[in-house]
Amino acid sequence: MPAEPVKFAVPKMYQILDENGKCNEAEMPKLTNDELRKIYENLVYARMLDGRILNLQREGRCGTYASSLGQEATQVGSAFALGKDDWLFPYFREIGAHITRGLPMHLYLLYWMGDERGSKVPEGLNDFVISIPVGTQNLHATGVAMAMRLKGDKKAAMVYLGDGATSEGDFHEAMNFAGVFKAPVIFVCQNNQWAISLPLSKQTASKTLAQKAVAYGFDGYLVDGNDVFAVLKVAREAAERAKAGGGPTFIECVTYRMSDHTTADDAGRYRTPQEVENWKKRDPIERVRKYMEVKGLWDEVYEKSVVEKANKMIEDDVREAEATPPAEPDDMFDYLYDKIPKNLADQKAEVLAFLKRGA
Amino acid sequence: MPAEPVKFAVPKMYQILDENGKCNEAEMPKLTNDELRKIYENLVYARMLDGRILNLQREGRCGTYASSLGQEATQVGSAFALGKDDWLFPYFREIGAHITRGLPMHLYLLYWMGDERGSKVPEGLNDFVISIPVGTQNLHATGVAMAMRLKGDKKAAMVYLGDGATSEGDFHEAMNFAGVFKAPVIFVCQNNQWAISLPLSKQTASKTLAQKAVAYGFDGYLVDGNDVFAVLKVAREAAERAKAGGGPTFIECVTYRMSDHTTADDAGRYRTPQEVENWKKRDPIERVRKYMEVKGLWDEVYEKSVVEKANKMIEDDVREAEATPPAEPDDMFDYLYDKIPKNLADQKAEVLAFLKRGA
Amino acid sequence: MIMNMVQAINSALSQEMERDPSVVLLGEDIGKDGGVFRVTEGLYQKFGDQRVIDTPLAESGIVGTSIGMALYGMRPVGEIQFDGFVFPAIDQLINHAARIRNRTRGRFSVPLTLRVPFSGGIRALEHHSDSPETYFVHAPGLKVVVPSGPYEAKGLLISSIRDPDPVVFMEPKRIYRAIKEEVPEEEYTIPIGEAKIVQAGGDVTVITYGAMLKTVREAISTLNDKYSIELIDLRTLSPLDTDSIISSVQKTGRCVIVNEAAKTLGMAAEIIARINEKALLNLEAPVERVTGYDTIMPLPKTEHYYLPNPDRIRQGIEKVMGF
Amino acid sequence: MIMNMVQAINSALSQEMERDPSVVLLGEDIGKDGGVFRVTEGLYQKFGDQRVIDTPLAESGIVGTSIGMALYGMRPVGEIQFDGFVFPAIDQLINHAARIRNRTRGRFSVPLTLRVPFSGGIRALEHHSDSPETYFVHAPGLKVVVPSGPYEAKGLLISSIRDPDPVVFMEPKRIYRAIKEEVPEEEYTIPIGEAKIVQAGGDVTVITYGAMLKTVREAISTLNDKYSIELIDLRTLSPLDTDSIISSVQKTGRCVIVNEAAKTLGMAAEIIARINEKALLNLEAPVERVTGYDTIMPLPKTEHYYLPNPDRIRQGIEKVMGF
Ligand SMILES: Cc1ncc(C[n+]2csc(CCOP(=O)(O)OP(=O)(O)O)c2C)c(N)n1
Ligand SMILES: Cc1ncc(C[n+]2csc(CCOP(=O)(O)OP(=O)(O)O)c2C)c(N)n1
Ligand SMILES: [Mg+2]
Ligand SMILES: [Mg+2]
Repeated sequence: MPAEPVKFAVPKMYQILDENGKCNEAEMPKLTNDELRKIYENLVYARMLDGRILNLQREGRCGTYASSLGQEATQVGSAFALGKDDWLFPYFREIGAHITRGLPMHLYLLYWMGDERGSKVPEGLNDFVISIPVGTQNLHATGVAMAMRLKGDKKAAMVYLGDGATSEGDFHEAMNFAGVFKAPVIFVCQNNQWAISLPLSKQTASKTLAQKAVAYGFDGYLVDGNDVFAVLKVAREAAERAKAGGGPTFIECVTYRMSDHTTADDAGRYRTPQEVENWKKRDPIERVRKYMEVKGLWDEVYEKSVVEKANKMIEDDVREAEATPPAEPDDMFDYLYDKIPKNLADQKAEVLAFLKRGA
Repeated sequence: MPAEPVKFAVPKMYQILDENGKCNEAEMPKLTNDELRKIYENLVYARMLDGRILNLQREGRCGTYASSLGQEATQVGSAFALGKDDWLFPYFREIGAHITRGLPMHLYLLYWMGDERGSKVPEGLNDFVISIPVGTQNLHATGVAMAMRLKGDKKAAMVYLGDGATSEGDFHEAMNFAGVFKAPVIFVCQNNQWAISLPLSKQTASKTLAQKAVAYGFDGYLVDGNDVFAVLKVAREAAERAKAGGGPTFIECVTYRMSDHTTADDAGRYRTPQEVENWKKRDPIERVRKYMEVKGLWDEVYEKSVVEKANKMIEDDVREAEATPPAEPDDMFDYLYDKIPKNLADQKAEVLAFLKRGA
Repeated sequence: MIMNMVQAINSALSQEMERDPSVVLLGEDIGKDGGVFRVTEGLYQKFGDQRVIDTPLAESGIVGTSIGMALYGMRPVGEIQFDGFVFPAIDQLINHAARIRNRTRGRFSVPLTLRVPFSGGIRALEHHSDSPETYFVHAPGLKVVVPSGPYEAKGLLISSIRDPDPVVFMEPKRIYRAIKEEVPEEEYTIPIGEAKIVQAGGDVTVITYGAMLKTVREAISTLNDKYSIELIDLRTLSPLDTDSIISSVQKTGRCVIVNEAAKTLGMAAEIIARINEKALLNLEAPVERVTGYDTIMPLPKTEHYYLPNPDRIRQGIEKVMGF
Repeated sequence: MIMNMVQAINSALSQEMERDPSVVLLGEDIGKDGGVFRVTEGLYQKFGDQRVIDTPLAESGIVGTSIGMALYGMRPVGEIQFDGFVFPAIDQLINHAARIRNRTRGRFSVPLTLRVPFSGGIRALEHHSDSPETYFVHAPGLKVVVPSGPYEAKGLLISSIRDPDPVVFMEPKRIYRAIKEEVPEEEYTIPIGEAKIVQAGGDVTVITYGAMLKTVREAISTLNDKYSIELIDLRTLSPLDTDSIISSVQKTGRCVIVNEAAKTLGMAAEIIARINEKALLNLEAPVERVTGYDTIMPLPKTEHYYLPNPDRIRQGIEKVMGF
C-alpha cells in the first residue's frame, strides 16, 4: 500500500432550529418556558443595546466600537450554558454573553467610552475583561481551567475567540495545554467569516475550524452559530463534560458579522452587499421568534413588552455610564501595583502639582 | 441526529523496510546502487561523526552537543529527497541531513565548539544555520518557500522540527501560513519521543503528530523514521508535489533519541534503560545493512572501506576545525550590520585599545 | 506636491515596489482594505496579491516569514497593525532578524523593513497607543527609524527599504494626517542614523522625535522670543546620532528630552547617559526628561493626563533655563 | 546551612510550597528532571505532578496559563528555561500580566513569579547567555528582582512569591554554584525595592547586580587599599531604589555602573538619568558605564571579549577617579 496522508472527513454542521423556525424537537435542549423567554429577551436586549452603542458612537458619545450584530445567538446560547461559578473570558465582541451573564451593562458602555472603570467587574461575577490583543485570552481561560482542575472544583471556563484568532500562536498553545492537562475549558469560536477584511478562506486552508481540534486530541464541534438552541445544546454538553473531568471542547459557531468590523471600519471596501443580504435570511433572532410564536410564547403584545423593557434598561445603562464622573489622574498611578512604589508616587505628585498649577 | 464531534481515524505508520531488513520492494523509491551506497555511507558517517563529537565533548574539546544517535534515517532519508537548488532549514539535531547536503562538516564542528564561523555556510549551499530557539525556524522556511512561489521558482524548502517544537506558537503560525499560501515547504518532524525529559504523551494529547496537519488543510504523513526508504519516498513525493504547486506537506518521522538530550543532560533521570533497549532493535542503519547484504551490495570488505573513509573524513573535519585560528574580537562588531555604525565602531576601538593595553 | 504622512508613505511604498520587483508588502488587511490606516491604499489594485500580501492574523508569522523571504533575496516590508501587537513578533525580530547577519558572519542577511504605527493621542482602544521603541533600540542588530512628518517619512522609508539590514520603521499615527507639507513626487532618500537640527539655537537643546516634534514645536512657539532654542529631531533612534546631540549640548549646556514612552529606560535615559559621557562638563543644569509616566497608557478618556503636552514641555524648558 | 544559589532557590520554593498550597510551579523539564539547572530537584517527588507541572514546550503558554491560574487565586511560579527563550512570552508578560490590575482597576491581579535564568559566562549555546532585563524594567506593572548570591536569592524569591504583583525573578546562572554561603534554613524575606550597600565607602560608588557583583568584588579587591569604594547591589531593578543610589553618589561624587546587558538602554542608562536628575551637581566625573557591548553575546569561544571583567571594571574606576 502506497503512503497515504492522514484521512479526514469534513464534518456536517449541527442545527436544531433552522432559518424558518423549524425545530428538530428531539434535539432541543431542556428549557423551561421562562428560560426560553429569557433567552429571547437577552437576544433582543443584546441587539438593541448594540444598535444604541453604534448610535452613541456616531454622536461622538462613545469611542470605537465592535458591533455584535448577527452573532447574538452564538453569544447568548453559549453563555446560557454556564453556571454562576463558571468563568467567562470574552474577546471584544460578546455583548450577548455579557448580558446573559448579568454584567451591569453600563460598565460595558463605560469601557467602550474609553474609561478603565468599565473593566472593574463587580465582585462575585466570574467574568474576565475584554481582550483587545487577539488570541491571548485563550491562555488565560485555559490557566483558570487548569487551576479549577488542580483544586478539584467542578467548574468550567468558557472562552470566546474569532475565526481570525485561530491563526495566532497563543490559540495553538492554549488548545495544546488544554488538551494535555484535560482542562475544563470550552473554546467558543465565533466564526463570523471575516477578520476585519480577511475572509476565512485566506485565514486558513482548513475547511472548517472545528477540525482544528484534531490537532490537540479533543473534540471539535461544528455548529450553526445562528441557532441559539444548537449552540446552547453543544455548549451545555461541553460544560457538563468539562465538569465531569472530560476535558476541553472546541465549538465552531458558524455565524456572520453583519456590521463593519468596528465603527472605524468600512466593510464596503472588501465585501459585497449581496453576501450580507444572504446572511440576513439566516438571522438568529427571527427564527427564535417564529419558533416561540408556534409554541404560543410570542405575540405582538409580548414583543412590545420585551422591547420596552430593553429600551428602559438601555436608557439606564446609558444614563449611568454617562453620569459617571470623570476619572482622576491619580487612577493611572494607583492601580498599577498593589502598593504604589516610590518612583511612581513621585511621578504622581508631579502630575498633580502640574495640574493644580494649570488650574 | 445528536451533535457529533469531528471524526478522525488515527493513521497507520508507513514503512518500506522493516526492522529485520525485510523490504516491500513495490514501494521502494527509485534508487541506483550508487545512490543506495551513498545513503548507507551517509548513515554511517553521520553516526560515527556524531560519536566522535560526543568524545570531543567529553575531552573538553567541544561544547554542549546534541547527538543524533538513532535518528540518522530520518535525517539522511529526507535530505536525500532534495535537489541542490532546494533549501534546508535544520534545527539543531540534523547531522545526517547536513552530511547529505554536503556541508563541510568541520564547520558543523566549529559551531558546536562555540565559534560563529561554523555558521558561515559556503556560498552556493542553500542550507540555513542551526536554530537553537525551538520552533522558530519553521517560519523562516515557510517564508523562503513563499518567496520561491512568488518568484515562480520550482524549488522547495525543507524544515526540521522536533516533537516538542509542535507545541510552540511559531510552529502553528508557520503551518497555517504554509497552508494558506500553498508554500512549497516540507515539514520534517523528527518525533524522537522526547523533548528533553518530556515524553510525547505529555507534549500533546493528540495521538499522532501527523494528524496536526488536519488543522491546516494539507497532508500529513506518519512514517517510520527509522526506515530511510520510507522517509525518502514520502519526502521525495512531497518535494515533487511542492514543486508542482501542490503546497506543503507535514511528515511525522517516528524515531527515537538514543542518547541524552545533549551532553548536559542525563536521560537516566527520567526514562528507563528498558525503553532505550527496545528501540535498539529498531536501529535505522542495521536494517539497511541487512537489506544491502541480501542485494549483494554489502559485505565485510565494503563495510571496512566505508568505516575507513568515514574515519578519514572525520579526522580531517576535526583537524580542520581545531586548526581554525581563534576569532578576533573585531568579529563581534564587524558582522552585526552591513556597515558598522559609529557608536559600534567606537565600542570596537575601545575593546581593541583595552586588549592592547592588557597585552 | 502637498501630502500628509499617509500619502507620503504610500508614495514611498509604491515607488519602491515599481523600482525593485523584490519589494513585497505583508500584513493584516493591507490588501483590498488598504490597511486600517489606508497607508497601503491602492497598492493591492496596482501590484496584485503577489506583491501586497494579506496575511493570516499572526504577527510572529508576519515577521518570521518575512525573514524567510529576505533570506531568499526579497525585500519584504511588513506591517504590524498597531504598536501593542508587535510583542508577539518580538522573538522573531530580536532573536532572529537582528542576529542572522552576525551569527552567520555575513553569509545571510535580512533586509526587512517592519512598519509599526505607534504612540497615542488618537483616542484609540487599549493596546493601540503604545510606544515600544525601547524594545527595539536596546536590541543589537536592529535599526529604528521614526519620521516626524510627511517629508521625513518618505525619504526615511525609502532608505529603510533599501537598507541591507532589518529596520523597524515606527510611524507616529497621531500625525498620519495632521501634518501636510510639500513632498517631492520623485524618489529621494534621507540617510539613516542622522538627526536633523530643525531649528538652531544657543540657549537650550530640545531633543525629540516622531509625533512629539509637532507638540514640541507648539510648545516652543511661545518661547522662541524668550530663549534661543535648538530643536533636534532624532529621526533615527538606532543607531543614535550621538555627535549631533553632543555638539548641540556642548553649545547650549542645557537640554530637554521629550519622549512619549514610559520614562524609565525610555530613549531619554540613553541620551542622558551619552551626554553624561561626552558633555558632562558643559551642562549648566540637569538634563530634563518630559516623558510618559511609568504606567500604562490610559484609555481615551484620560490619555491627556499621560501624554507630554506643550505645557509640560514648556515647564521642562523653564526648569532647565531657571536652574 | 552552607548553600549555593541553586540550593537556596530550591529551599525557598520548597518552603513556600509547604506554607501555601496555592503555590504551584510550571515550566519545561522542572518535574522528574528537576529542571535543566536542577533548581527544582526533588520538588516533583515531594509535591507531585499537580504542584510541579511539566508543561509542553511553549513559553507564551507557560506565562499565559500562569496568568489564568493567578486569576483563579493560585500563586504560580513559572520557569523559563533560558533567557533567550523568554521572548515568545513577552507579549503575555507585558501586555497582560503587567496590566491586569491596572486595567481592571484592582478587580483582578496577577501574583505570578517568573523565574528566568540569565546572563553569560558559562560557555553555553546560542541564546543561552542573554541579559534581557531592560525589556522588563521598561514595562510598567512588572517588578524585576535579581539576586547576587544564595542568601539574597532565598529571601528575595520568597518575597517575590508572596508579592501580589507579577515579578520577573532573574537568576544569574553563572553563579548558580559559584558562590556558597550561610543561608538560614528557615524562611525569611528580603524586601523588594531595596538596594543593599555591600560595602560602604566615600570615594566612588560602584553599582551592579546579579553575577556581576562577584566580578566587581574581584575587581575592587585590589583597589580597596587605594580607594574607599562604596559598593551597591541593586537587588531589585524595578522598582529601582533611587534613594540609595542618590545618597551614595551625593557622598562620593563618582560612580561606575556595571551591567552585562548591551550598553544602549541597559540599566546603567536609567541610573545615570536619575543621577543626572538628582545629583548632577555632586558629580566630580562623568558616570562610567562598564557594560556589554551593543552587539550580540558571542558564542563560547569569544564570550570573554564581551563580558565585563575585573580589568575593565578597574579601568572604569580608575577613569572616574582620575577625571
Ligand atoms: C494581536 C493582535 N493583532 C491584530 C489586532 C488587530 N485586530 C483587531 S480585531 C482583528 C480581527 C479579528 O478577527 P476575528 O478573530 O475573526 O474576530 P472578529 O473581529 O471577526 O470578531 C484584528 C486583526 C489585534 N487586536 N490583536
Ligand atoms: C524556545 C525554546 N524554548 C526552550 C528551549 C530549550 N530546549 C532546547 S531543546 C528542547 C527540547 C526540544 O524537543 P524536541 O523539539 O522534541 O527536539 P529534540 O531535542 O527531541 O530533538 C528544549 C526545551 C529552546 N531551545 N527554545
Ligand atoms: Mg471573525
Ligand atoms: Mg524530541
